[in-house]
Amino acid sequence: MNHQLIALLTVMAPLVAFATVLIGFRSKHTVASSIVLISGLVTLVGAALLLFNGPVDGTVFSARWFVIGDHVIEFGVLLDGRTRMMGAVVALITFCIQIYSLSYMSHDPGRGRFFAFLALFEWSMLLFVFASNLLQMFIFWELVGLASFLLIGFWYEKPSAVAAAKKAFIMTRIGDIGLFIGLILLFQTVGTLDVVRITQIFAGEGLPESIAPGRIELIATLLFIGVIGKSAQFPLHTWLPDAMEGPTPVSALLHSATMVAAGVFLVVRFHELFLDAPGTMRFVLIIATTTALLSSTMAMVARDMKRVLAFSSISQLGFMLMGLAAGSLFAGFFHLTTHAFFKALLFLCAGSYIHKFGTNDMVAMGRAGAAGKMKITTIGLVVGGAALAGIPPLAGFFSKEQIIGSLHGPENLIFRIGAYAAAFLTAYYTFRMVFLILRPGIDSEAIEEEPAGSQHADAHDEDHGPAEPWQIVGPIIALTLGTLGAGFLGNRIGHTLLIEHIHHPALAEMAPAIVIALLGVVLAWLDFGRKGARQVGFIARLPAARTLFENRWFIDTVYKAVFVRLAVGFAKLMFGAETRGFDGGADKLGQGTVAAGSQMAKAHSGRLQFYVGTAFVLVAVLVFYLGLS
Amino acid sequence: MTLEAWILFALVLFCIGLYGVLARRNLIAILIGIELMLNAVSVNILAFNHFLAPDPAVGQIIVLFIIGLAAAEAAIVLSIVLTVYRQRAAIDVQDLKELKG
Amino acid sequence: MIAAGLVMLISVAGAVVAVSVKNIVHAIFGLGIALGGLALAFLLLSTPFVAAMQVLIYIGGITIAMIFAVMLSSTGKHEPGEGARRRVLAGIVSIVFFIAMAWVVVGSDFGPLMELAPEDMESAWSVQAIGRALLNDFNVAFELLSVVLLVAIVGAISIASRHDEGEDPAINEEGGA
Amino acid sequence: MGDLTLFVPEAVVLLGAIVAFVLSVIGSSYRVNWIASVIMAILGVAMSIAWLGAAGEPFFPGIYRVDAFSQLLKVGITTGLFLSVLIAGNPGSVREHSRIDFPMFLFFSAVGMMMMVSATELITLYVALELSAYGLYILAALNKRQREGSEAAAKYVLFGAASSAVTLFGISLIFGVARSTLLSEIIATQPTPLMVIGVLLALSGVLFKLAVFPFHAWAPDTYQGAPHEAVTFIGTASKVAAVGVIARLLFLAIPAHDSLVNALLVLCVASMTVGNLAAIVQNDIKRVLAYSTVAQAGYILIGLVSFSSMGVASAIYYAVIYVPIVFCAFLVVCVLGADGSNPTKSSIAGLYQRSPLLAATLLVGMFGLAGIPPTSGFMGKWFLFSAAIKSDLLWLVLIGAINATVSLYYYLRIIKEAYLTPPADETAIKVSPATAIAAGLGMTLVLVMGIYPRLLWELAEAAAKAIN
Repeated sequence: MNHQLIALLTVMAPLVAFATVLIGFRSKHTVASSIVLISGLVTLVGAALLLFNGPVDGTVFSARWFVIGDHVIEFGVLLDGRTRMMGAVVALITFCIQIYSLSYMSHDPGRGRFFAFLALFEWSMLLFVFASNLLQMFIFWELVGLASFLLIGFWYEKPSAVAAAKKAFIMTRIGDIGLFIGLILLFQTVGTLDVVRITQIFAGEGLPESIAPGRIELIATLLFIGVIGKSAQFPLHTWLPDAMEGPTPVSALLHSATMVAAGVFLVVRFHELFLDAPGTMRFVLIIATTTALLSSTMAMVARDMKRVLAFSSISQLGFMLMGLAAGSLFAGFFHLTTHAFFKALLFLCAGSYIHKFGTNDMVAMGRAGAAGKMKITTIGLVVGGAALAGIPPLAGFFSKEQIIGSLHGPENLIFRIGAYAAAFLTAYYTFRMVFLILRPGIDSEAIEEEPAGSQHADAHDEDHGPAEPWQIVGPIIALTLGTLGAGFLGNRIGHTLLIEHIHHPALAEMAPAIVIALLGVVLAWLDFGRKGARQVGFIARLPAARTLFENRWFIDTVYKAVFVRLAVGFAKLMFGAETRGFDGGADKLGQGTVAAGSQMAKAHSGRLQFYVGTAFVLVAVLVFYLGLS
Repeated sequence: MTLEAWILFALVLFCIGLYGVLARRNLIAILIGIELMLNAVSVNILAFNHFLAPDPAVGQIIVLFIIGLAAAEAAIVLSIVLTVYRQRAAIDVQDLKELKG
Repeated sequence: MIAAGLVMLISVAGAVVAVSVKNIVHAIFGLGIALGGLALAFLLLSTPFVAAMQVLIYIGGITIAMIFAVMLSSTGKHEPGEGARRRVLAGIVSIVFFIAMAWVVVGSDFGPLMELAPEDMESAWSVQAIGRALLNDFNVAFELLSVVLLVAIVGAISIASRHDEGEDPAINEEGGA
Repeated sequence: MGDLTLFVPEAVVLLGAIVAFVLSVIGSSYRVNWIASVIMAILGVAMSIAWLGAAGEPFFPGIYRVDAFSQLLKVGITTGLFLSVLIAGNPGSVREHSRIDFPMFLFFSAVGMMMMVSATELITLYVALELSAYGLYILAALNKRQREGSEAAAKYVLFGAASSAVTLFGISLIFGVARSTLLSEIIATQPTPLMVIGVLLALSGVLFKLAVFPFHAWAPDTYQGAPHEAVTFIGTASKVAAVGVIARLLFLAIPAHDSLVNALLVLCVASMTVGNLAAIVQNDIKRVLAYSTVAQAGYILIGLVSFSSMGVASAIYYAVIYVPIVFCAFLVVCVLGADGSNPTKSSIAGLYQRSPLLAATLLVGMFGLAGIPPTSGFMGKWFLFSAAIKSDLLWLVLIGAINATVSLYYYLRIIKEAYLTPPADETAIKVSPATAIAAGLGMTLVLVMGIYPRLLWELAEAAAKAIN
């Protein structure tokens, strides 16, 4: 088979499955899930063939999409090291999660729809990854957002799920403004949207001389704003923890290989461009380090297992961007790959526990005896946790080591320290999670009250049948093996990315990171793990810090306050007369506006003439303006 | 009389009409204002025509069209006024405030 | 000169009456006076045919239609008066608009345009010239105007028609409540 | 006289009006009238498409031009007409005893619009504009709920008459300076300040039709009070025609005058912002759509004020794709409001359970308006914003994009109601075959033009070249 055909089958199989299921088999659940699974398998095999039968570089399939001025915009599938690697990861993780969902969603009345959305999600992500053109990338970037909106809001009976879905969609769209403008600007600057061309141009050949100073910085910054939204970086990170409202397989997918990975992949994709914008890279580094630290602290106090994992995702995404911003494509991309494995693994384990015990609360899981009942899941949890904490020789260790290694030099000292600090916190909160679940303390004070976050242990997630059916165990085992092995694939990945020299740090260089990770684990053991531990983190003894962390640094609160003020002020200013009868919905934003509006409504009766008069005054003003100039 | 004088005269008429549109509550009175505005335009065009135009027929034709359109418009407005009256037993523009968000 | 001044005075006076008196019939009279004054103005601007049309269609048609409408919609009560606030606001808007436009008109120089003005073209002013133009350059607009008039008449009938058959009394009652 | 066959598309639509008129006069049943109208409207669309490549002047030179520009817009107008006629087949919010007249006014108004975009002489243009406007005024008055209908029509007609008086005043100034009503001769005249102001005033009447701030205030009330079927037509076809006329008028004065562009920039920004923010707090779906129209008019102005060939092309493209997008939204309004009432957010709740087809149509419409790929609304915005950036209006694009995000808020809320809120009344909604076809057609058009923008974009580029 030639590559063209394989590539086409790989990217289009999920779409076919999505369309077939949605049109014909929405309510025939078994057929629907089978179709989606088959498509997932086709994609997986195709992606693997593409990965191992390389190197094929360049656009293998392209169609003329439309012409704008003199520029031809093409729609195509681009194969190169980055897309083949990423595509394979996406296909593998998605397939695991599809199998897992067979059991996890087996009693959900809407699972036909669920599988259709999964296929849509995979398709969007694949075409985003394989896009040969920036506009195509953007469209599928948006579709990824749309699909995740549908999946997060899948349990629409839950108001919190709906609110979370909307928040995710709108927050990421804020970032998309930047990306959208950035890509139009890029188009105007270099005159092409072709990914290969752009990469070539910024890799050193043929950058037009006449570019205004700072233009590339501006473009890179705008693109990065899109990444901030998509990859949940500070200050737009607040949607990701809420996105936990969706079914757990969705979280697993969202946090590992799709959605949030899209943002990082965009930087990977245009790394050459970013390298040409050193100012922006500095900015990226600052944002990424801030995010990594900030969200680690939030993870230290969360009780909801999925939330801990969500905060850790934000933090790990920060790590990836740090590596990329420090200039190392390999470090960032390597971590993206390994993280996909262990984060998907951790989420699947979390889902497995939630499914069994009907709660998201780690303490409650521990007390219910999670450790004893579910052997394989527990092994998965420990392996995944160790990988996340950066314990050698697991996947996370090597990639994190690469990132820290890329932050060399005195100018990066502060970021290096930040990375070490974040790594320490990561190890701590990860093993806090592990110990809380595996070694429930008898006199654990942590069970004072149920934190708000764990209330919605999904009504759907109840104890059905055997705790570990094959559909759940299979993917967990697969991903555990992946997590064990992925760390050693560094050379292979580097080779695929066409990177000649990979720096293999010596033991002395690795020592600080190992020590720090172990320190984190030890501290977690002291606080939570050892026999007779009170299971109260050291943070809990610092009330100020605890409040700060538990309220997520009050960022959400500030947003709410600021936006309500703005909206009310604006409504008072302009739309008093026109705002009545608004039901407010879930937002305070509306309520303030209504209050202001109904006050003003009385002032403007006989509005026809009021508006005609206003129009005439404004026309007169324009006439003055035109007459003056 | 100069061209400026005629144009200013037309402008005065236009603004008197505008005042009528903005100030009056009776719908028919508002229509009167609109008719005055249209007539002001006619004056303007004929003045330009008289002083400047190379083909004087054109200006006259524009005015004839305006008169015709004004008649048609008046027919529609008046019929709408009648339906308003039937529904509300008044043709006061201040009664027209039921449509709102 | 004097004639023109007088004509302008009549028109403006009529217009002022039309927009200010409370009684709507008197206002229509005011409009009639203003329109008559304008017909005279059109004569002064050497367009007798348009002046005749003005008298026929405007004074003879539109104002009469208005009077009919007033009679059909008479509430028998006193006309609603306008509050001072309305008048002041309306006055301000009108004056602002007037100043803006007058400023532009006074500021522009018509001299160059005047120089281009043609010599006397008596024939072009004739009714024949109008007829010719209507059948040449303006024939599309002319045909279209007849369509407009048709639409307006049919539309006016359609809008104003009642349904005496009582097809859906429920809606009528609700609407007419 | 030129080649009269160039006039065929308009003639077909005019014939449709006459057929509807005759059928209404002889008192045939509404069903017959409607079927005849649908057939004539299909013919109108077919003829417009068949005459897409036509170019020339069917009448005396300089009066009326048929070219790529006018023909593309005519396709948009006839499509709007066809869809509006199609949806008028169900018992809707038009009052019973005037229903028989309803298609006639749609057709007459459409004739006016089609002639508007071809007219190259100010008086012809103005008369055509008034023909289309009068048709719309009448349509707006025919609501079943006469109290609301008459109020809507009164506001619409009075606001419209005042702005058309301003337009005429502008035309008189243009005529005075250029001493001709032929656009070709006006363009050749050196624009003086008086003429630029004339163009500004003349534009105001068309900006009124497009519902651009500050000429937008009629839109919410008229949308709310007029029959749904009439608003469907007002919201689709008339926008296309207005965009065409604005593009033509702008070319009269802009080359020499930046300040007119600046003035329009202000209106553009104000339209987007006012429309979107006001739409957030509306409860009546038709009012939401009215304010969203104001915002969309702002987006379209982005293309026009970019004042490049690409800008005009993008505005035309947007105007044409806008027809099926808005139609998708109004189709749902028409079906839900079949008893004459206006759908609100609560009556739209749970639409998905009651009729998946309608919910899907609504979804496509809302995503189109919000500009989410793969709908054509996204491609439209992409073209508009690209054009603006090409003209160095980065800040304008930024404002536009922020506005697009704000608008997402209320579009998503409608979707949320339709899909995620349980319905108060669970009875399934019966969708007539004609409506189902209309829904399918609308959705197909939105998606196809989004996924495959090439054909329409090439036509739009040709149109923009033709007007230059």
